[in-house]
Amino acid sequence: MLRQIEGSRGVAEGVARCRPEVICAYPISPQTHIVEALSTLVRSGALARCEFVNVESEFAAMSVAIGASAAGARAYTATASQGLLYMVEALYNASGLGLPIVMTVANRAIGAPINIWNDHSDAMSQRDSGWIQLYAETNQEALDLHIQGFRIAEELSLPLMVCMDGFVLTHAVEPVDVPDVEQVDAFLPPYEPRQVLDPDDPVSIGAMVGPEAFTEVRYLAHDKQMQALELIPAVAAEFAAAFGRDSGGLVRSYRTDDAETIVVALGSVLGTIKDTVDELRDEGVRIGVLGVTSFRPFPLDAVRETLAGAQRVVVLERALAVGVGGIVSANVRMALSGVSLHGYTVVAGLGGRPITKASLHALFTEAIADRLEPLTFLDLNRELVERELRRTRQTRRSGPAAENLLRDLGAAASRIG
Amino acid sequence: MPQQQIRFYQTGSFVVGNRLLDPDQRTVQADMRRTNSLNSGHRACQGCGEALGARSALDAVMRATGNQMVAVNATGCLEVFSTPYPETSWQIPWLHSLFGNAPAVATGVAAALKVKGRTDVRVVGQGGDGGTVDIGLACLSGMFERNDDVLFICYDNGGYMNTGVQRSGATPPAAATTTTPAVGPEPGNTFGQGKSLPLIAMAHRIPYVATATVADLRDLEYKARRAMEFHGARYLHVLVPCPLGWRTPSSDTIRIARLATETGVFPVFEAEDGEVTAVSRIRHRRPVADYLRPQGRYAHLFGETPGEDVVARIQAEADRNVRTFGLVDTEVVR
Amino acid sequence: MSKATKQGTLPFAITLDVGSSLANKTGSWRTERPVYVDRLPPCNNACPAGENIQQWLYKAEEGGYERAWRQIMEDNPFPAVMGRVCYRPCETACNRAILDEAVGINSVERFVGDEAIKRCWTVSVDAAPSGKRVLVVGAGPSGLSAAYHLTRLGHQVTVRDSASEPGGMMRYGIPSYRLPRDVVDAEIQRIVDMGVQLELGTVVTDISGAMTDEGYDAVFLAVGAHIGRRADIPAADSARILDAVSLLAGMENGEAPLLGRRVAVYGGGNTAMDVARTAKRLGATDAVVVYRRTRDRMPAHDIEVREAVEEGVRLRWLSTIAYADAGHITIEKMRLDETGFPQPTGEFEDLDADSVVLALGQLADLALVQGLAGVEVADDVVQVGSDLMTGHPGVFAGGDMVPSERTATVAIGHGKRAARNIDAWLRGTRYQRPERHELATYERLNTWYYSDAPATVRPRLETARRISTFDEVTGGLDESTALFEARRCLSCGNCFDCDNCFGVCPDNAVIKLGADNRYEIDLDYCKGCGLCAAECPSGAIEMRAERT
Amino acid sequence: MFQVRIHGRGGQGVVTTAELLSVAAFIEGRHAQAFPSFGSERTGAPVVAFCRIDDRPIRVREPVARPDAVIIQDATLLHQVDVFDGLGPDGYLLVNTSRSLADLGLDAFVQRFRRDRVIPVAATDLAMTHLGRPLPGAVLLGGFAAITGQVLLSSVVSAIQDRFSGRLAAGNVSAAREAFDVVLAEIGEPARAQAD
Repeated sequence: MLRQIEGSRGVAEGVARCRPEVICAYPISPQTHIVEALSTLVRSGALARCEFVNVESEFAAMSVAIGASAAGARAYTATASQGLLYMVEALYNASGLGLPIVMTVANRAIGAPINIWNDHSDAMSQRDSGWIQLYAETNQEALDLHIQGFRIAEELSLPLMVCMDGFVLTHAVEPVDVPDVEQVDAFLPPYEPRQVLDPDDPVSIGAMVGPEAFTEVRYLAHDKQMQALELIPAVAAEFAAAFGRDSGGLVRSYRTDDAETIVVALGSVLGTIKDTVDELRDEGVRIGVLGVTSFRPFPLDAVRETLAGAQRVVVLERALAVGVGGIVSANVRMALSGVSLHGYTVVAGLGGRPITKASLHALFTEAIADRLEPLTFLDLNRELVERELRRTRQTRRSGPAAENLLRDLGAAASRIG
Repeated sequence: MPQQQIRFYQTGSFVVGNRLLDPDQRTVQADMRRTNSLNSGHRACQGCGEALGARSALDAVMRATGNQMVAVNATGCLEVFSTPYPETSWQIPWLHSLFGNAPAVATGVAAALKVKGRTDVRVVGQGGDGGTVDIGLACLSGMFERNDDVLFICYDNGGYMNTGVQRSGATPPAAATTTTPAVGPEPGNTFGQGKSLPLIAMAHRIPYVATATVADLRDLEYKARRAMEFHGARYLHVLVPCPLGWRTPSSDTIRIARLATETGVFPVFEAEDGEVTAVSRIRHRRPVADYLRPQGRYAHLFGETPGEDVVARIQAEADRNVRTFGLVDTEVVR
Repeated sequence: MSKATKQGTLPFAITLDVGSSLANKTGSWRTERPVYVDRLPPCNNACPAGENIQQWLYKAEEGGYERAWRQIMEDNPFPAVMGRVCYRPCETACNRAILDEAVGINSVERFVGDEAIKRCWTVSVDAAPSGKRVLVVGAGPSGLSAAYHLTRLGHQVTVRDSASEPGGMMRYGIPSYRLPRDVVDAEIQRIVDMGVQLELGTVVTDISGAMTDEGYDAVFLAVGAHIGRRADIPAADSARILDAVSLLAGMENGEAPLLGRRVAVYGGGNTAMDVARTAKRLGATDAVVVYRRTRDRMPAHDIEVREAVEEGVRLRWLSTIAYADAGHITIEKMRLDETGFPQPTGEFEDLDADSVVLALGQLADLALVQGLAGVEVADDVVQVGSDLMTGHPGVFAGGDMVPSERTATVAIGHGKRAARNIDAWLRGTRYQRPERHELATYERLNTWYYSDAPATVRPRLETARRISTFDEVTGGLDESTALFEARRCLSCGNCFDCDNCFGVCPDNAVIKLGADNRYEIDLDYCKGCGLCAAECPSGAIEMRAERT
Repeated sequence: MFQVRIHGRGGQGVVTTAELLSVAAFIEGRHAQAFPSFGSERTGAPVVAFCRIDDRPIRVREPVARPDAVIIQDATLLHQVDVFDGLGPDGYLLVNTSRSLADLGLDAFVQRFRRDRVIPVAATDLAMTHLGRPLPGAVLLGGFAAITGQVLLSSVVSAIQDRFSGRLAAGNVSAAREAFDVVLAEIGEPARAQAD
């Protein structure tokens, strides 16, 4: 049923229809509305046969999910930002043990300075954790990816995170088609664990593995993600057939067929980019956009296929690999090894800075004219950083940069954004 | 004339039972068909107290639950020596996740079993003192506070022995470890206020908290069995001497544990809903020096420049235990 | 190894199939191995009758009193008697005495012995008849013990005794308040019922004759020592002086001696105590034991002295009787010189005494060996070898008439020893004493595991009733107290299936064999930590270095 | 596409107002997107929420910088935040106040807008009358329906009933209705043909 609801609520409804048996909840913005909604769904009985555990930390949340999953239960949790980092050790453990936990990450920046707003620094930092990472463009897709996510995770015995932009999506009220329980039941079979803690058939899970077999174990983990490259599109196709919607898959391209310039991006910003692309197309510019849904596994072939024909690629990232620049770009370059084209990395929307059509319009125009720096920070307040840099050059103890900047910004800091 | 039911043994404190008891009164460890939850071939050191404590506790739990149990293990010696690929010594469904999260993982298992209607299957979490009183404390406290249906067992050997004997929050005052020289009156550990996890557990008002040692396996078994009679969060703190870290002969493991109780250094008791309900009285009270002297980790207290003052402080701690828990009827040190 | 279980193929390496570490034989870590040993318990070691005390206690503590009794009967046919009159060297040696109090072995033995009498348990003779005949001279504890064992060994035994009743000193030397006669009768009757020929009121004079004319293949002499040693005390004709042995024997024959109201007993042995206590029972208002040394040097056993004093017997140390007259005696005070020998002081004192009883020891009547070829007599006793054979082939001797401590228990021990040696001699071999185990010392025990359990005190007759009658002074244990007492045994040096080693092994490397078959070390996995040995309560496990 | 920006203070239901508006549009089968100014504003702090209404799916995710309408739930914000920022000369301005714009000293500011599109509504008063609680949001939407014609009053009403229940729903509905009438009276005739 099509409903006008908040993204978090939509995701909660979708997750509930997947019948998770154990949900671990710990509050952190902007994820909190999701577990709040799930809590009411459990209370109301809409989500029956589910243990809702209020844990004391994200580390515990993931740990509880690990235990539940190993005991054969379908486990779900949600987090963001610092919370994701706080559970990192457990993240690697869950994937190492091959436990198909599904987790929502309401993408948010990482401090210091503490910042509750959206970017992809949190999820990007876990790109090598062994988890499958799927990025949602809309709230509809966020919901759909959870349903597909459980299928994929459980078929491969791999944990999977659905990344959705914090606030931008989680707090946005827009139309979401919430599928019927029957539909989801037909699409998602009950969890059949590959291994389970069972007194009638005991096994030891989580052995210590030495040099003699560790490489093999890691290779097998990699191989699973390679299998995911096949499975993700297959599941997406099946989903489309069953639900009549295109969601998920590895990548999704928009007006790229004859495009000379192709923008690569992840998540909710794709919508704004598409509008901008349309504007530029109206001006006769041959530009398109490639949305990467599956960042892990990274679809090298699919990306190469789409980009190979273009003259230039602009990778727009909501994260920064400090000291080198792009994270997604590095992967895109890998996909393009041997292909010669202009490549630009644009770091945009850090810590919730809005990515506006106006800025994008200007940015792409620059790119098309190849006047862009290889690494560009969208809407960077040059004056501000110059001033700070000058300050630091002058006095050794120039005080905390963040506060200085705020002082310089003055009232602007309290402005909407 | 009270009938001496058990030959030889101090009533209630004999090790494992014997032919003179009715079979149903005999301990699990006396049973030829005992389950050996932790079987032979593990790689624990000679005379390992933890291996002994773990098998005894889990065998008792298996007996109490008709083998319907699952164990979750924190990282540490027990985990490393029991499950190096390609072999495991466990006979039970067993899961190792991380160093600091065993209680939470156990909660997860319990939640899964509950939702699946398998409440007949009981969950035991276990770890060393590092995984319990230090890095695992937050998860443990959360598990307690939610009163999840988990029995958590801490095998306390007073340090990070797996990594080569470093100081932990459970390392007793003046004990030497490889990291204490920097902090304590060289080379021993500092005197803090101590960190009694049993008391911390009791502060959570959980249904059952108990302490035990490998010097009295029957008592340990009893407490493991008793714990399984409760639902909700339960905690069992077991003193398990470590020949490596305590620098004692491998054959002294039990003797040293016994001395820990007979000196009052380690009070053995039970508590329900946060209140002490039973204590194991000291049979022949001994001065703490009798417990300290045989241990290499306290050697510096008995060298050319003996640390009488330090020993006196430790004695004072023991005396406090004796008073707090009423460990002896009469205040005479034999 | 990840193998297919019900769960399907397990994830490689991360997940393992249970119990697989059995493939890892940790026995290779071992530098020492535990070995189960048996050691000689101090009680067994100390028992003059050679009883396997620990073994019969082990049976008794399960409530298997008949099995316990049969165990005793292997070595000693007089449990009920011994349970009353033995001086308990076993309890003196008992390791438990160091822990709290010695195990009341004697009291349990008496309980078991009395049970046997009450339930009429008997001993069967299983050995095939040897066709050999043995003559035993003397129906005392030694002679009857020898007769009993020889019978069980298949020989035909005749016992001759000059007295009208059998039992020797058990009847004629020990007052009935210490050893009721029905007990003596019962245990002797049991021996007779086994086929022993008893010829009483028969004085044996010609040993070699008995062998040649009567065709005995061997003889065991055990005539005891029944002649009271005299000391010539200067005395007036009117002075009344008796000797202890005949006095006590007379009691048995129903002749109450005339002792008067004040009786002085001269001597410091058990007999002196017996006489003094008997005098009390015969109505003496004052019974004084006069002894020339101090109490600690008294040959009398402590309990005897204690009970005597309780009953009002007075003791005079460092005194000798210098002169005896009617109604009073003169005593000279003594002092001990540096060698501990009493020296006269020249100080005298008078003491009222209607009679003086001499209890200065006994002598054996050795008339029957006079002229018996090869038999050597020295210090008033017959000399024998370690096999108790005299210089005359086939003639053995034991009990009070040979050099040794003169107690019934020793005598019974001699009887057994003699029987074994006679049996060997009859069969033309030599009896080989079995190898003795190393002694189980207290240090080897891990006493933590033993209960704090003080000894059971046997009920005793209150003094008033004691001194007025000849009722038995010390009562027996009831079943529960006997069981308790038996269970106080520490089983020094021998495994008692306590399961300690089985339980404390961190490597499950102790195999329990079950059904009292003890244990065995699984050398595949034993790492040699030594916990089993350290925690064995009875010290029955020993660590031995692996061969390098 | 019609874009709305709503100003208010934390606790006044600004976000809810935006959501209700989007739901009203959704009920009419149109596409709508509502979202707050993402932040951690606490009760009393100035907050902003946005709503977009369109006949095509809305893909853009940027904040509304050039609103077609601005709703001010709390007049005290007028002198603290640049509430008119980006509002074009044809823009609508709905101010929650019981006083006149003159009294509010806004005349100078609102010169550049069309008089008939700048409407003060005593939403809080109405809320107090009908609801007994100072929640002007839903009420203002009644006025918004009247002045902009972007959504029908009936849609606003169902959005309210969809979100609230019982007294709260009833109160809000009647208050919204009254606000709708008040504004209609103010501007004379409905801005949009009432044929549909």
